[in-house]
Order: sequence, then C-alpha cells, then structure tokens
Amino acid sequence: MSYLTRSPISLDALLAEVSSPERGGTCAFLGTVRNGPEEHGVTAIEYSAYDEMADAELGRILSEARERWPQARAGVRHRIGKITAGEASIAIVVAAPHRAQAFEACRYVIEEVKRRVPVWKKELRLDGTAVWVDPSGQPTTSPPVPSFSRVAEGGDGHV
Amino acid sequence: MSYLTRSPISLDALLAEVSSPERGGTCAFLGTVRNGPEEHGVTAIEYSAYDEMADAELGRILSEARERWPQARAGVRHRIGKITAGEASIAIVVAAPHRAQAFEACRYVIEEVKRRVPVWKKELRLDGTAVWVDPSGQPTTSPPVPSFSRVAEGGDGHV
Amino acid sequence: MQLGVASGTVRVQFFARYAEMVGRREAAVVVTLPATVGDVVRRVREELPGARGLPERPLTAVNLKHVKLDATVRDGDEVALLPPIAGG
Amino acid sequence: MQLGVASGTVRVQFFARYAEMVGRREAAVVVTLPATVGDVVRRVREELPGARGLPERPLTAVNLKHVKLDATVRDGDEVALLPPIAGG
Repeated sequence: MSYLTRSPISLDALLAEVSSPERGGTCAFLGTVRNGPEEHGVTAIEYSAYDEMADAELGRILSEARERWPQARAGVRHRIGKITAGEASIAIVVAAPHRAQAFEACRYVIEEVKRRVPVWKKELRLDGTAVWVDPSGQPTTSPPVPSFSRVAEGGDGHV
Repeated sequence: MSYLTRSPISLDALLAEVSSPERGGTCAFLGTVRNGPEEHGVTAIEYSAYDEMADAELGRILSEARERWPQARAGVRHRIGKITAGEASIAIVVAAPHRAQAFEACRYVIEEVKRRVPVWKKELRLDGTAVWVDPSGQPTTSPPVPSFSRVAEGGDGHV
Repeated sequence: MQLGVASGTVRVQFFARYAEMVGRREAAVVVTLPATVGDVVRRVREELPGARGLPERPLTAVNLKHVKLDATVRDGDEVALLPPIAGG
Repeated sequence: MQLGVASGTVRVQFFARYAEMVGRREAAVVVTLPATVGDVVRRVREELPGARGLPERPLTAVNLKHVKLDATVRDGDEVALLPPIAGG
C-alpha cells in the first residue's frame, strides 16, 4: 500500500485505519490547497513527488512516531497531481489512548513531512501563470510565464 | 443552533462549517468512548449535561479561541446520552490559514472543554455496574451496584 | 430606604451524582439578602434531605456561569451545584 | 588486490524545477571510485547541458534516503537531486 494517492483523500478511511476502542483521543490534520489574500488567485496546485522516496520517507516518519508514542497509531495520505483550491493535499490521523499523545504525534508527522518528504508544488494561477513554490511557502524562484490576459492589457504594467 | 447533540456526530458537517479556501490548515480532535486495558469492560458511557450552561460555555470557549486566533474558525459538537464504546462523544474542528494556529486553537478548545463545560459521564460496564467518572478520568466515587453476574458467582470475591 | 430583613428565592439545580444523592434535580431555596452562593450551599446542606453528603465547597454556577462561593446571589437567580466536570 | 582506477555508473534523477532546468528526468553518470555525492553533483553541473543553473550544494538522496554531499556512492546507486521540499 502506498501513502501517495492521485485521488481525493478519504478522511473516513484513514480514521478507520487507526481507530480502536482503546484509543479514545484522535487528532487529525488536513492540509488543503489555499487561495487566500496571501496567494494571488491560485486556482489549483500541481503536486509532484519523487514517488518511491516520498513513500519510503512517509513510512519512516510513521515508524518514528510509533517509536516515540508506542500507544498511538498514525495514518497518512499525500495526494499528488492537480488539486483544486479547497481540496485536501494531505491528511494525517493519529489515534491514541490520551489526547496529548494524539496531538503531539500528529504535529510531529506533519512537521516531518514538511521537512523531509520529497514533494513539490506548482501553483496554477488565475492569470494563467504557473509558479514553483519554495519551501518557505512563498512562491519565488520560477521562470515566469506571461499570461494572455497580460499581453491583452497592452503592457501598461497594471495587472 | 446548539453545540450539543443526541445524535452521532458528523465530522464532515463540522468540517464544512469552518472550511474555506483561505484556511489551508485544519486540525480536528475526536474524543471517543474508550474501552481499553485501563477501563474495565466499558460498553458505553451515559453522558449528561447542564444543557443550557454547557451550550453557553461552549460558545464562550469558541469566542475566546476566535479572539486569540482571529484568522481561525472553530466548530464543536458534544454528544449527550448513551454512547457506545468506539463512538465519538466530542468533535472539534479548527481551520486556519496556517497549521500552527489550527493545532493550538484546537488544543485550546478541548482543554477548556475538559476544564469548564458541565458534562458528566457514567460508565456502563460489562458486569452491569454503572460508575460515575471523576475529573481525573479515573472512576472512583460511586455507589457501587452489585451486578447479577457477581451474585451468581456466589460472592467468593473473585469477579 | 427599606428597613427590616429582605429575603430572596433562588432556584437551585443539582446534576449527575449530586442529583442522585439528593434525589431531586432542583429546589427553591429562600435566603436572607444579601447572600452569597456559599450561603445557598450551606442552606441546602442543612435543610435538604440527603444533601449532607454534598461537599462543603462544590463547584457552582449562577445563571449559566461558573462562580466562586463568595459570589452574590439575587432573588430569582439560578444556582447550580456541579459535580467535578468530566466532559469531552 | 585490484590495481588501476575503478569507475562506477550512477543513475541521477532530477525532479520538479531541476528537471525543467536540465530538460530531463534522469541521466547515467560515470564517476571514478571512490566517489561522493558531491563528486556526482560536480560532474552533473560540468557535463550536463543546462545543469549549470543547479545549486552547487543541492539537497540530495541516495537510494531513497536523504544524504549529505560527503556520502559515498557505489556503482549502481540511484542519486537524486531534490529542489527545496514543499510538500504537505
């Protein structure tokens, strides 16, 4: 089984993987494609990965979480491909006997994912441009693609 | 609308309440009725509340979360009545532009719920006894009700 | 200025284990004003059958808000005696 | 004991922005052994068209694990050059 998927993520399926009557506290994290004021008309993000390594790294992170919080069970799914704004790119679910373990393990998994799992994203914007996102979350380095709408505006500098 | 319900909690409905494209990080907490080695054959828990105050207190906690994390949106549902082991008694969902806010606000809400919301639980056990749960999570103070199975065993002291 | 002793009636509510102990969910309690929540609790423990088992300093609420025992009560207030909270 | 110079071939993979820069997803690179990941990166930047734009010290992995540039490579290894990670 892979931790990567090209389909929408089912939170219910993940919950079913880790739930059990002895684990009364479950913490979940959902990362969704954002299109807020900090973004600039992001319609979707194209996620790509070094698939085999991403899968291996996700497995290693879950193993580490299991070592640190032996009573907790964690599940993760990272979606790859084009994901529309508002849809989930990642879901992490941790069930544990007590809530502190669930929160801590869930936070651990997402922080390690952000740090280590070889996944990249390209923002697809309303104006037709596509921009690689750098690790700080700011889209910076990219070969800018002038959009048709910009050309149509006659290059007056206002977009 | 009340934050209390007598029906199974729908996590999807709560997610829909707080989700939006500008909030890319969502943290959820689910508390489920536990029946593990620390419990002693808990089949269900009967939850009761001071309904009006519990509802008011939940509303105050959400307002506080909103003041502390203005960009976050939080939702909560506490189920009341008899809840079978493995089912959820509480769900909290917080969506925020960034994940740290979502985790912190979600943790804040559950900690305040545990501390302030007037809800009580009585464990219903396999052996027929019913035990009030004290705030430390340990069932202690209660008028023990001898069960039929105990009586049937002839009172040899081994249950 | 009013002379003499004023009294007020508060509605006292019991929950969970406390309701089982006193065998009821509520009681109307008359207190001499001014009075505190602590005065109401004392009155309840002294006068209500089965209420001796209630703690001397239980968790309390007035009109849906947590209060300390030195909080003032007014005529018509809803006073709640809350067992240790165990929600979530 | 073997005399002379040994050489090995590693499979180098490029991802995301790096793949766009060099216009390919992978390349077979021959290095003189013993060699480090840093040697492989240097070789790639010197010999592959378009690879000059790659950082001198990119994030790297060998056989699906993150490694530092001083890690040793062996014949047949899979070496990956990873742009700054942006998953989640």
